[in-house]
Amino acid sequence: MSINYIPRRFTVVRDKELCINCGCCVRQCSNECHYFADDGKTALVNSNACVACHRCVDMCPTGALRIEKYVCDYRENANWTPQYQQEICRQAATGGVLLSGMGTPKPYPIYWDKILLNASQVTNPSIDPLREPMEIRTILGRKPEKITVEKKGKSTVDMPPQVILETPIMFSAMSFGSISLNAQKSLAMAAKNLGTLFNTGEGGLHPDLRDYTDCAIVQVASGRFGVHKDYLQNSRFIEIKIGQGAKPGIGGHLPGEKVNVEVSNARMIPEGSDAISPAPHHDIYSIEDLRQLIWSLKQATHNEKPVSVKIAAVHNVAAIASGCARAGADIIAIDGFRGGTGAAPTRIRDNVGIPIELALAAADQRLRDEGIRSSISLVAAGSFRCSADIVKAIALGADACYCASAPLIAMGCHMCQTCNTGKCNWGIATQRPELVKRLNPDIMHERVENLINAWNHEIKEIMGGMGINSVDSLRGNRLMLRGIGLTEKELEILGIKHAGE
Amino acid sequence: MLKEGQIRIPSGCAIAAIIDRKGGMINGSEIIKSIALMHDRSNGLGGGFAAYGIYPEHKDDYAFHIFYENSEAHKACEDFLFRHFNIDAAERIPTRKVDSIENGPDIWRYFGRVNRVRMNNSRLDEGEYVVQCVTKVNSAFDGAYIFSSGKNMGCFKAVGYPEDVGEFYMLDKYDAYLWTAHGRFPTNTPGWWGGAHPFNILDWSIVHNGEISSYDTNRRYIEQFGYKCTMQTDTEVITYLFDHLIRHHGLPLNVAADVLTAPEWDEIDRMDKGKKEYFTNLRAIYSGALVNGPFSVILGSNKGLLAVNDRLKLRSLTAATKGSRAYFASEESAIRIICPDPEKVWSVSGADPVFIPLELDGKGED
Amino acid sequence: MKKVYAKEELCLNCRLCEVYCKTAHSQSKDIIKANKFESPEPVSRVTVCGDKMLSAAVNCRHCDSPKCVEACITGAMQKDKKTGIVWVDEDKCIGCMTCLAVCPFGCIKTGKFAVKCDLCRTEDEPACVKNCPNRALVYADLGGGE
Amino acid sequence: MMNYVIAGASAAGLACAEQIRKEDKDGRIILLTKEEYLPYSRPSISYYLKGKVTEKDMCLRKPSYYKSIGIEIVTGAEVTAIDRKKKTVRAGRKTYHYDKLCLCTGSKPFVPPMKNTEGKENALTFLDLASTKELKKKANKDTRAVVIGAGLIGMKAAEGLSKICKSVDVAELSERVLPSILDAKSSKSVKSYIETEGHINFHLGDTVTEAKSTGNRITSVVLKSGKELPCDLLVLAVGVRPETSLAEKAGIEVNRGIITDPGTMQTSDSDIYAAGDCAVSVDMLDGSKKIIALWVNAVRQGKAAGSQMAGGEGVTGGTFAVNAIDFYGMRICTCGLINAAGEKYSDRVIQQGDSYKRLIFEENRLVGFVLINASENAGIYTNLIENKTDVTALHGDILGTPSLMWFDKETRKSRLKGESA
Repeated sequence: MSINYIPRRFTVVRDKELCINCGCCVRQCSNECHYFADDGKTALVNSNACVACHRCVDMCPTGALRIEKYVCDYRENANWTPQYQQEICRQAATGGVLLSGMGTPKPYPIYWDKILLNASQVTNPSIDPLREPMEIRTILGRKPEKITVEKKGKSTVDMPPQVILETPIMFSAMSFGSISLNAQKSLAMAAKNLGTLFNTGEGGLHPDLRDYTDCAIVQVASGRFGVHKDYLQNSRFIEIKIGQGAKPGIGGHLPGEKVNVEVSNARMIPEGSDAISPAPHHDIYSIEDLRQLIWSLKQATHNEKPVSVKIAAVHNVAAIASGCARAGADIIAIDGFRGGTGAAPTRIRDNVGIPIELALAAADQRLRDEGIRSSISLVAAGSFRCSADIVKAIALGADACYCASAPLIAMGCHMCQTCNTGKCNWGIATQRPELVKRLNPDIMHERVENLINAWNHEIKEIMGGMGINSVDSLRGNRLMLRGIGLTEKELEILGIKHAGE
Repeated sequence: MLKEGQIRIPSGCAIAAIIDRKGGMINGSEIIKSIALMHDRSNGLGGGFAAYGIYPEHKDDYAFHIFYENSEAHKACEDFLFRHFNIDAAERIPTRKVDSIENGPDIWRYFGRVNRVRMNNSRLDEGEYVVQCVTKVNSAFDGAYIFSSGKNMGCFKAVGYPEDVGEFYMLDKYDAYLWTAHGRFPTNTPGWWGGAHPFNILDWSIVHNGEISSYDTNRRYIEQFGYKCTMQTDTEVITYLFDHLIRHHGLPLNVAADVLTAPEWDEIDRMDKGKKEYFTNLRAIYSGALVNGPFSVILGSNKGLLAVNDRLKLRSLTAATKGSRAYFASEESAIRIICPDPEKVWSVSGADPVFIPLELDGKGED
Repeated sequence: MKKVYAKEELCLNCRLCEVYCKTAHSQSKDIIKANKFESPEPVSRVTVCGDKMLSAAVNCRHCDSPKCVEACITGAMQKDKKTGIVWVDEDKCIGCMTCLAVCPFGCIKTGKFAVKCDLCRTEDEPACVKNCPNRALVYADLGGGE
Repeated sequence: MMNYVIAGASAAGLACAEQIRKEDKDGRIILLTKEEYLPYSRPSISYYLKGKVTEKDMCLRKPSYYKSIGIEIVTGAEVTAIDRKKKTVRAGRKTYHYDKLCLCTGSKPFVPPMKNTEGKENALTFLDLASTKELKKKANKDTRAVVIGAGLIGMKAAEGLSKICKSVDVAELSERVLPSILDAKSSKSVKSYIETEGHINFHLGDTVTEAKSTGNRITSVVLKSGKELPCDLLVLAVGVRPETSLAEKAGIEVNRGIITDPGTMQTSDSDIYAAGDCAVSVDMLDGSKKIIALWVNAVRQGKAAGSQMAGGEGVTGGTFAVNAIDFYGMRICTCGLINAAGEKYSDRVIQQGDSYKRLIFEENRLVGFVLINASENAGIYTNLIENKTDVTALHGDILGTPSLMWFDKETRKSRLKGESA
């Protein structure tokens, strides 16, 4: 056996006084941290493979298990931190690109936490959302510049296809393959009941989700997996995925072992073959190519489906967003760099892109400066942790927000960041049948719905406090925001004042 | 201390209006009496009036009312005005001394028509040309402020209680077929005359009571289309919204009112197909123009008078009619003091704007 | 009647149903005491059979014409006429286990007496259903058993 | 209104009466028992002997039960004659008219010829509560008991007595204990276990030929081998025979037991049925006609007879032997053709520690099993036997613990639903 060079990360502690040796942990840990002694009865622990997913902790009926950080000090060095040393060791052993799952854990500024919200006092009444209607219905799609009417009450305008959401929260793209069918189905069921949409990612649409096409956003990504006429037709809108916040400029790679029969059918690729999404779309080398693809997709769907373009938040995101709008995108989704992923090269995830707050503020302002903001919809993505984040994003200018990590957490994800291993103990980021069945869509859609309903309530509460009873009046209402501890430049980009001003 | 345009100042208010839809003339003393009754709704930091039909002899000319804070501004502004318009008459607006009103600017008015050569060169239509000239003066000429720019109408405003402002401008000498009035209760003391209401652009004038919570949404919406909200007041943004919807999008006044106070989705969902589609489209296209928060607005124009209340009816606004006259005021008493026996009195509801069109037989209309 | 039904496609093989059944049928009703200290050791009436790939929690079907009742030589095994519950009168049971030998589902366990699911003798959900983390057990009336 | 008369009130008789009531709400049901007790669990007598159950707990139903469902039960009423013409039975001094009659007379002890045992006060049988009470009364800690017969009854008597008496000797003519339910191999281990746990002395391949007595009391017995055992209590438990004398007298067809239709339990007289240990059964596993003296068999036959008598269509299912019994904590569970011999039969055995499992197959299906301390989920084996399931189609090791997961998805689904297994 060779030297490991990297200490383990966690220690699983079993409280012998509480443990009843029921063996639940043994049967639940896909990393095989728990096992029985030779007597077949006494549960033992080997912490080496522990990823702190908490499956055993949460399942243990007596609370006998605890996961601790394994503390193993290195000589202090602010530059050569243990993490870099360990990553070097890992690469020295494998010669490979480091891969990680979920969004970046690095302590980059989170502007949501540096923005404060306003509320009404005296001069303007706050509104009680329990007594007054509080509207969060959101309509996405390209809008004509103006309405034309025959007379009051009779519209004659030719409206392009619109998407009506009962909440400004949608579920972001997570493909079947990167997540399990049960996970995707839970999101689809929740979306249907909530009046919002889920996103197939680039994994195609599994036949089991046929009942949910009304609330499906179907993605057309660089690999074109699963794309065919019915797929496009069976959707609420189509999304061209140019980039992803967690890995701008990088394609995707679903390893062959995750491509089982079901995944292979949905993606229309041979079973067991690697599903590789190229970094660029090989038919989009310029903005005019994007325009052609947008028009092709609209043609293919008889102009019945809005087309969204999803881009990663990169440095000149505002100009790119404007370009997309002018190329015919009805909806522009911007994915900030804290966004999640099933697997991304660690270096890319942790270093490329910009935060969604700045990207959103810049893009919204740019589109307004060009006078085209009201004709298209802007969707923000990239790590919304709570309803206040959503409210802030809408006030910065978003029409709607894409959430992925939060619903995953509602379904059991513990951010152990090992989605790439395919051994997700919560049945989310895995295709192993014995793990997938752990995620019961009948339970999980309820949990996801509860989460979004809770957020909806909170959004309404916050709006009510502001004296606003329609999310329309929150959108782009940056006067409702104040920065705290931000520099002049940051405030300028965000287009908000400092608290106290 | 920052004045309007440098800071957003919320305020409470009293508003009142009288219209004779047949074009019958009403003396200024009436509207003063009405607004004066609501003395306690203002705090002496702003009052004003708009009057329609007061300049019949100049009815085809733009009437510019301008505050000058100094002679440099006066000169620069006049130069600009004379270059862009063919000005027929220029005079100080007559005022009388009122104790409570002091430190006022020099107040002038001009009558004239657009300079067609310049206008054609600018490739703007006439309305847009005038608006841009006014915006230019107000944003670029420090110390000069055009506060009235319509035809056959004029705004009169100052820092003070409205009844004192009326006295100051000698409004008992004016007769108009449409009056609006405003008494202001700002929550700080900018002491700037330009900040008083009504707010006017072309012949649209607005008096407004309330504080709209959708201000920045509305501002950022309207600013996409070339407007610049220099005053940072609700009244300004509402005026621009109306101007944009009516002038640029060609919407009837009552459709524009629907945009600002669109019904709730609950209500829309219950409507028949045609109406549902109308309001859904309206809300989808004009989500940025939906006005939220408490407000009551009276929009005056040469087309008539529109009274709008917020969707939740958070601000009071009472309407009454008698004969060819219609009365509006924040409080019913302010109507009854000048019209003790109205035929009909009602509270303007959020969902149902009131529009009183003028039927002037071509008398006041372009 | 309402019975406990197992869904094998959702069973995680965690066997918490067994733990909670055991606890519910213990003297102390305390999970630690019941599973560690009690003597005689309580017996779970539900058994998860299978492995991680395929498993299901099996317990008494409370049959319409229960073979165990037929075979009981003492009249201890009875089907309650009102509730439909098949239960063991422990005073009568002599522990011969003939019932076990005829139960086609494998739902009777050996204890001091014949031990089997009594649906926790509650109107409420039985402990196994209540504590199943994946709703692989449902307590429902799908007809039959009265 | 129909008149139903049932002679005998143990498993078959009671099941018959209850089934009639289920299908005929109004008919008059008369249940006659020669015993002085309301129906009780006959097999429990050994547990009563060793003090595990009380007399009260042996009752199959509460005393008020019979009235509540309208069964007229008469104790101490042995049916002595049937008048098939008049359709009456005679019990004691009373005559009962029947429209349908069911004979559930059970069995009687078989007492082999022995010298000097008849009428001795300390020579007892062990079959019903009365005899058990007698036995219990006579046994004490100084008693040296001798049991004749190592079948189920004899062994249970021996077990019970071993907890009371000073010593227990068991004499059995056969070479092994429990010959009817155990194969040769397992009976050996069972014997040694019982010897150790119960301190019982076995005399296999031997039997009592003669008793010596003082007055009316036996003092010792002499075995065929010549051995002489001191004896304070002699238990005659060699076996039982069907009680058919009543049927025979009435001219109903009898061959060892009462001959019936194996489905409907109808005898040669179409208004007379027979059920339980007195009737001949057909073993579904090999087609042989025999007495299968089993509780469950009696219940099923009683139900079928009851249903037919009430005009219903209930019939017995297939019949085969299932036995579960324990000795000193050792659990024995056997079923089917445990002593099958012949080319078409094969077996598989697994023995681990004190557990023993032997499965007997006929070609690809299970026809019998012997489980000692390995009875977990035994019913699934029983079910395989009953359904004649092709065991080669099962997933999993048939010698392992029987599991639902052995079956295909469809079967699993229907089993989990509780559909007929």
